[in-house]
Formats: sequence, C-alpha cells, structure tokens
Amino acid sequence: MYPFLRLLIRGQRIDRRVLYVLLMTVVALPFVVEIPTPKPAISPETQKFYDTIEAIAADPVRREKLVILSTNFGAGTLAENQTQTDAICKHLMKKKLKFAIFAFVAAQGREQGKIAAERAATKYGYVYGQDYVNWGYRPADAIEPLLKAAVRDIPDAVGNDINGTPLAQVPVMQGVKSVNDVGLIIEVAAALTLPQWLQYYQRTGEEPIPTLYAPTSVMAPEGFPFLKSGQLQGMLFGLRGANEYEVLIDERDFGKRGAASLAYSHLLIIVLVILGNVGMFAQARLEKLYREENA
Amino acid sequence: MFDFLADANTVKVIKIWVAALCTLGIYSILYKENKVFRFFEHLFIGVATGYTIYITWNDTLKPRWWVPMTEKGEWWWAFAVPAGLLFYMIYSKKNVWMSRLIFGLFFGAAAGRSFQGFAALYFPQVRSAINVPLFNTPESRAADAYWLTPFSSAANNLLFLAIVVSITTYFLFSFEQKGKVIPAVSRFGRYVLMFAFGAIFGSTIMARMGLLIGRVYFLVNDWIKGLLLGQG
Amino acid sequence: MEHATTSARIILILFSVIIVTQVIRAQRGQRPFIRRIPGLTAIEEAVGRAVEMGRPILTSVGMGGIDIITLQALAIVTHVAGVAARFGQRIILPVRNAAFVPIAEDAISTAYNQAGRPDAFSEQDIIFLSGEQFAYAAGVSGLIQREKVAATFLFGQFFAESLIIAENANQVGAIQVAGTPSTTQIPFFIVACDYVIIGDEYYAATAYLTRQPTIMGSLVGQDRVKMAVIGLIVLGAILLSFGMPVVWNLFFDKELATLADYFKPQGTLIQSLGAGGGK
Amino acid sequence: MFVPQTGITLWLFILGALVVGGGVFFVLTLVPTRFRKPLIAAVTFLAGLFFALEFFLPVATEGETKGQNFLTPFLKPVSAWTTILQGFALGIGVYSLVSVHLRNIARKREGRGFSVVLLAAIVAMAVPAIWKEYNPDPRLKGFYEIIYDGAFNSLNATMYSVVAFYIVSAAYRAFRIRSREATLILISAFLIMLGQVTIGQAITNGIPNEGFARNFRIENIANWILTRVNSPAVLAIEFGVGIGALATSLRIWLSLERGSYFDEEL
Repeated sequence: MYPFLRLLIRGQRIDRRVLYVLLMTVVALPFVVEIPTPKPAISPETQKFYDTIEAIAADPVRREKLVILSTNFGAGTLAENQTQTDAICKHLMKKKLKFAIFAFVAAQGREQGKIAAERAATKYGYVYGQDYVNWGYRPADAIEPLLKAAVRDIPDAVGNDINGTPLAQVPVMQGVKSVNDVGLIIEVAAALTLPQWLQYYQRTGEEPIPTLYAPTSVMAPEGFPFLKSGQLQGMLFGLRGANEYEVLIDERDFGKRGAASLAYSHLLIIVLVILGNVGMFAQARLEKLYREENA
Repeated sequence: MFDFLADANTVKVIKIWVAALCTLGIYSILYKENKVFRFFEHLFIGVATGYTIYITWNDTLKPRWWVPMTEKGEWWWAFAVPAGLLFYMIYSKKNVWMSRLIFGLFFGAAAGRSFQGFAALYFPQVRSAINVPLFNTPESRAADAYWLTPFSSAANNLLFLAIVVSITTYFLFSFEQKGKVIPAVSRFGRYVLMFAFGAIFGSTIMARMGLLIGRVYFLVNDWIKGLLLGQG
Repeated sequence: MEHATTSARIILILFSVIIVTQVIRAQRGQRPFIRRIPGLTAIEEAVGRAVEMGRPILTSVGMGGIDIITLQALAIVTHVAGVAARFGQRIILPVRNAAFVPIAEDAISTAYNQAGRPDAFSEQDIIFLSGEQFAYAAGVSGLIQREKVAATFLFGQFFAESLIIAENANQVGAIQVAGTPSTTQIPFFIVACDYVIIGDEYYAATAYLTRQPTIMGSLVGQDRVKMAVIGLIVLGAILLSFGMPVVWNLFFDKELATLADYFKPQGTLIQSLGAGGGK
Repeated sequence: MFVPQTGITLWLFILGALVVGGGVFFVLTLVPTRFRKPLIAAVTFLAGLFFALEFFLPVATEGETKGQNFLTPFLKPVSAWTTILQGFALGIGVYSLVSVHLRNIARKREGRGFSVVLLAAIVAMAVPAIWKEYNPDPRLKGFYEIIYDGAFNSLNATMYSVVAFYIVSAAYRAFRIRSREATLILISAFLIMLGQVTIGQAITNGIPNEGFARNFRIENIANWILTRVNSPAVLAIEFGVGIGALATSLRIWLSLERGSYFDEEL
C-alpha cells in the first residue's frame, strides 16, 4: 500500500551514523578529486579589511607605526583562523609593514602566529626582530589591566618577547612607546577577545586606532554591530572571508580547496533537511489516507 | 638512547601517526562511547593540564615573578606567596573563609572595571542605535543612490528601531505582559529573535565545516598520501 | 574611553543609583513583582522527570572563570540541586575553572544539607575536568555517555563546545534546559535542547528561582534602565532625523568642552552617518 | 623601602617578606567570626573602588601627567600582581584533578587504567615542556613536539571539529516545519547558508548587481539579514545582558548580593 509514500517516510528517520558517513565523504572528496567551484563574490566587509591595510601601507606616516596582530585562537579553529593569519601575514609582509604577534586567551595562539609568520617570512625575506616580533602569551584574566598599562608604555607593560628578550631591546620595537605609536590592531579570534581592545585600547590615544577583525564564522555575526558603529574597519567572516581575502591578495591556498568542501557540505545539509520535511509531510498524508479508508 | 627523537624526519613521521590515531580515536565517539574514546579523552585532559602548567610557569610565573624576585632583586614579590596561599585555604576546615578574601579581591576588581567596560562597549552601540535617521538619510545622498534609496534606507532604519524596541520589550520582567499592544510587540520581538538565531546558526555552519575540513585535509594529505602512500 | 567623560559619569552614576535604590527598597521588605518566564516551568518539569528516571543529573556553570555570569549560573544550578536533593538524586557538576571547584562544593553541599539529604551529596561529583575548552567538552561528553544522564542543566558562558555537550546528551535521551547570555551559542542550544533561557532571561531566572529580594529588586532596576535606554534611543533617532544630535552626543566617547557642543554634530557623527549599509 | 637588593641581603629581604606575610596570614586566622564578613566586604569594595575611581576621576589636561589621574600609574603594578596571583590559583585545579584520579587508582575503581593514562599524560606534557627551556637537548624538543603537535593539537582540533557532525544531525532533526518559530529558524538558516557558499551564490548570479535588482541576489539578501536584522537583534540582546552584568557587578561590589555562596555563615 502506497510504497512511494512509505519510502518518503523513511527520509525523516535516517540514522545519525549514516549522516556522519555522508558528511565525511562529501568533505573529503574535493581533496582527493579536483572539483571546480565558482569564484566567490567578495563581500563588503572583506573588501574593507583589504582596503584598510592597503590605505595604511600607502600613508607615509601610518605605515611606520606598529601593527598588532593578536592571534587569539587555538588548535581547534586552525582551518579558519590559521588560514586567515597566513593570508594576513602575507599581506602585511607584501606591504612591508612592521607587526607584533600577541596572544592573550588561547595559549597556543603565540605558536600558531609564529608558524604563520615563519611560513610567509621565507617568501618575503622578513627577519624576526628586524621586521616583526612575537610578544608571546599572557593569561586572559590579566589582559584588561595590562592593556590599560600599555596605553602609556607598551615595552614595560608587555615585558618581554617569546624568546625572553625585553621588548625595549628588540630592533623592530624601537620608537614604539605608547598607544599613539600603534597604527593598526588586527584581532584574529575564536572567542570573545575583541571587546578588550575596544574597551581598553582602541580609543585611548590621540585618535582611534583602525581595528580589523578576523573571527571564526560563529563569532562573526557579533561583529556586524561594531562595523556599523565604526568601531571596526573591516572583518574576515571565517573561512569564507579568508577565501575571498586570498583572492584579493592573489595568494590562493587552502582557502580555495576548502571552499569546495564547504559548498558541498552545505548542500548536503540542505538536501537532508528537505528530505526530513518531505518525509514528515508524507507521513501526515499517509495517516490521513488511512483515516479516510477506515472511516 | 632515544636518539631518534633528535632526528627531525622521524619526529615528523611519529607526530603524524600520533595525530592520526588521536583524530580517529576522538571520532569514534560518533559511533558510540567506547573504550578507545575513553583512552583519548583521558589522554586529552592530561595533556591539556600539562600544557596549562607549562604555560602558566613559562609565560607568567617565571618571567613576571620568579626572575624579578630572584635575579632582579625585587624582593617584595615574595609577598605573592602568602597572598597566593589564600587560595589554598579552601582546603582548611577552620579558615576556609580566608579564601574568600582573595576571591573577593578578584570579584571586586572585576566589578570595579565594569563601569569602564559598560561605557566603552555599549556607548558606541547606543550611538549606532540612535544613528538611524528616519528621513534625509545619508545613503540617499550617497553616490550610488537611485530612486528607491531614500525610501529603502528609511524603511531599513525604521525596521532597525522596531527590532531594538520590540526585543528589549520582550526582555522586560517587572510587569505582567497583558493588554493588546505589549504582548504583540513582545511576540514580534520573539519572532525576530528566532529569525536572528536561525541566521546565526546558518552562518556558523561555515565555521564548523571549516574545522572538519582542516582535520580531513590532514588525514587525507599528511597521513594517507604522505605516509601510507608515500607521496610525502 | 580610557577615562569617563562628563556625560558618561552622569549616565553611569544615574543608572547605578536607579539599580541600587531598587535593590535596597526590595531588601527593606517591599517585595517587587517579577513575571514568571516560561523557561522556569521547564526547569521544574525537567528535574521532576529526571528524578523519575532515576539516572543522575548533569549540570554545568559554563566556561567562565571567577566572574559574575558564572556565579549567576551557580545560583541556578544550586536551585536545581536543592530540588533534586529532596529525592536523593545525584548531581554531577564538571567544572572548567579550577578556582571555582571549592565555591561550587560549598554551594551544592549547602543545598543538600538544607534539603535534609547530606548523605546524597558526594564531593566526587564536583570535579575539575580541564581548563582547556575542548578537553573539558571531551570529558563532559564521556561523562554523559557513561552515566546515561537523565537531564542536563547547562547555564553560564558557553562557546563553540555548547553543541558537543548538548548533542551528546540528546543522544542518550536526556531532558535538557540551557540558559546563556552568550548570544552566538543560543541557536545551538535551541536545536539540541528542550528549553532555552535567552539573553536577559538568564538574570530573571535567578531572580524568580531564588525569590531573593536583592536580585528581584535589581531586576526591577534593570528594567527601569532598559526602558530609559530605549526611550533615549527612540528620542535620539527622531531628533537626529531633524538634525539635532544632542542625545547622540551624550554617548560620545570624547569629552565635550561646553554645553553648547552637545547640540552641534561632532566630527565623527557625519562620517558615521554614512556608515548605514542598506541600499 | 622598596629598593631592589642583591646577594645575601636579597635572600634576607625575601625571608623577611615571607615572615611578615606569614605573620599577617596568622593574624588573619585570629579574626573573630563577626568581623570576617565586613573584612571581606571591605576588601571587595576597595578592589572595585580602585578601578571605579581610576575611571571616573577627572584627568590632568596638560603637563607631564596628561590624561592621567593620581591612580593611573598604579595600573601597571596591579596588572602584574593580578597576573601572578591568577597563576598561583593553578595548583587548585591540578590538585583536585590529580586527587580524584589517584583515589580511583588507590581504590581500584573500575576504569582506573584511564586514570593512569591521564596522570601519565600530565607528566609527559609538563616535564619536557618546562625542561626544554633549561636543557637545549634536541631529543627533548623532539619529544615535546610529538606531544604538543601530535597529541595535544590534534586532540583539540578534532574535538572541535566533532561539532560539524553534530550540526548535521541537529539541523536534520530540528529544522522541521512544525511550529512558526521552527519555520522562521529554518528559513533564515537556509538563506544565510545559500548566501555564503559559492554554489548558493551561483543560483542568483544571473541577476545584475546594481539598482533595485541587486536586492534579489542571494548574497545580498544574506548580507541584508546579517546587517539589518541580526545587527539590531544582537544589539538589543547584548544591551539587556550588559545592563544585567552592570547590575550584578554593583551588587557584588557593594556586597548587597545574597544567595547560598554569600549568605553562608563563616
């Protein structure tokens, strides 16, 4: 009786282990087989992210100031945050900007920042200490007082770099004393680590420091109010943002292959949800038919 | 002894094997809770605790306390020992209240900072919520404006206000939400909330898939292709 | 804003006075009215059904450290423990912040004593799992699956691990109530839990559950401040449409020299006016 | 008084500080019960007062201390002391974890093998990590790399990625058109998903990207939802939570807070 309806009904009760196997295959496929996917549309917040760095590099005064690259993420969000950090390092080095890596929530943030910088340094001839520095990690609970102290005296508040040398003695930090010597703040985040910069650093100098945000997709929706209020000048919306940013700085790498897996995993969810709903309606219809028959 | 640990290549191979086994071990919970998962769960908690010990010592206590005290002669850092000991009074039956002194210190400090926190985080938000003029909007004066822009931007701003007001009404608790207007506004607020949560969920799928892609890329590229098939 | 501007001082002190007066008035016996939020019936129901199933209940105070939101979560978990204790039901509370273990032990053991069942409480059930976010999530998932928990009560700050915990509990058929001010994690709780307490309801939950005059008074004060902010926003938007940015300037983060400056559009106002995105 | 010392006098001063600190510690144990709560309230209030005053007090408008009030210079030492005291609290967590698992082993509880694994893992990570800072032996560095990159990093990333699987099963189960709210969540989630992925964007690629028509391109719809619906919604929720946090801070700062932790007899 009604075999077609009965088949549809099974669509709403697929065992979750089948779903997991389906997801694994759909995600792994693009890494085994080359699957073409269209180029991404560049979203406005990614374009603003790119334009801000370009504008600072073009401005003779601001390009001499220090860029703080805050890498607040751990191993958990490598696919998104590491791809973003790799692209940012390449862009900063392409534009010959001085930057400092700093982590204050995820302890491994300092190691992931180091890896990204070293990977790009070989290509762009950047030398540690000369062109960039790594301030290392400070515990999350002490960051607010530390930032408040760093408004006046960065080398003293931060203390020493990842190798233990006091910041005052690191060549790239020469002339960098107070918040007014910082030209740009870039926050790569896996959790809520943007407010500390906005609360205790961004607007404490003579003029507000342009701030860029590279969160995971889960944190990104909370960034839009800050873009609208002018507290943020640009944002990379997770892996999607990283993929678009890679297109803008034409350094396509992990972003492109990842985008294909992304597209098909989303398609899988959409198909499954449709199947689930169709199955539900089919069951309702079948029950109605039975009631009519027995009535 | 253990000289292989000095050779970079062997370390790289061992590292990839360990990482692959850990990855598959954790994924085994997707099938069902089993002994293999329990092993990697406990391994994970242990390694994570070990890392926290290392980071706390190496990045905080050594450079900011031990070195200044013993090498730079700043002897007053020694007061940190009795102060830090207050934490451990939680284990004393008689003097557990003393641990409340240091917790009180931290609660008080966090509370004291909340004034600046509130002003610095929410004042710009209030300004952006006010910054929604209902006519002669800046978008209508912008370069790429076309015939609809004045109306669409005014409508957008009105919607912005309606959403902020209705959701805040939903979160009012000091009176019963009766009558005709308030429950309707509150219900609209709840529907917008649900719509917004759906959007947040949709935009987060991207992030989670990104993580899975990272792991699958490692398994396929570094482990299977790199080690098993030797295309290293 | 490194130091308060004059208007920030006035606004913040005004808000603080509103809240503190309501708290003191409530403490002096004037019992304020708080409407019952639907989420709370869900908590009572969930504990009841969990007790029937006889399996332990898993609770969490979230991923925060020694902070205000985590203490608030502890108040709700303590209430749940009080209800469960009457039936001698076991409560498991894995903790992420080490320093919070003794505080939680204090609160939960008191709840069991007050319910007259000190025997049902065991210190073993309040354990520090790990400070690392996902080691904590792995530990909680393992606990949920092994203990086949009957219910989970997840309150406090959560991040990406929220769905790991909620979906594992869903698989063992646990009844789930969650409450978090972390906006980005609410959608995950909505799809995996039976009931979710959203944003500000989180603070209302403690007020209603504990019936503490202080917290109820504070909630009334918070409502007053919320209404004030909404009033200022609507007034500000209307005035701004007529080109008068006075309310906007009240919340400006630079010190304004004279009273007249409050009526003149400040530099960034024009630039931010253009920040609207809609076409 | 606070002058750095060297050599033997340094160690004498340190010993002196420990003795004085220990003395204060002992005196504290003698504080009678009825003064304990007021003392805690005073400590909490003063700690908060420092930061509140530093923020609220007017600042010098010119001269050497421009933009500072008399409390601002103390921010740095307070930050240093906060960092260090936070570090001291680490012992509690390690103690409570280790004691639970040692008890499992001692009492031969079921699953004690896993407790051995856990304790061994703590040592296997902490010892080489700290030791490598003092001993440049490459074998140590190699072992640390295996434990950190091989085990810790992969466990962390994998556990995080498990969420992707749960998203699929949760979405499949929850996104059903059975209530008005569930349908709203389903529609907005779909629109955002399609708007963010190249395949979704391809559906509406045909529509020109300017003028009125551009509002029907899927990525612009998704962007409109995120900027025109999500932004005010998140803003309104965060307001409530922010005011709630401010109220809770005030109650704790002024020790008005009640509830089991605060009322307990000391």
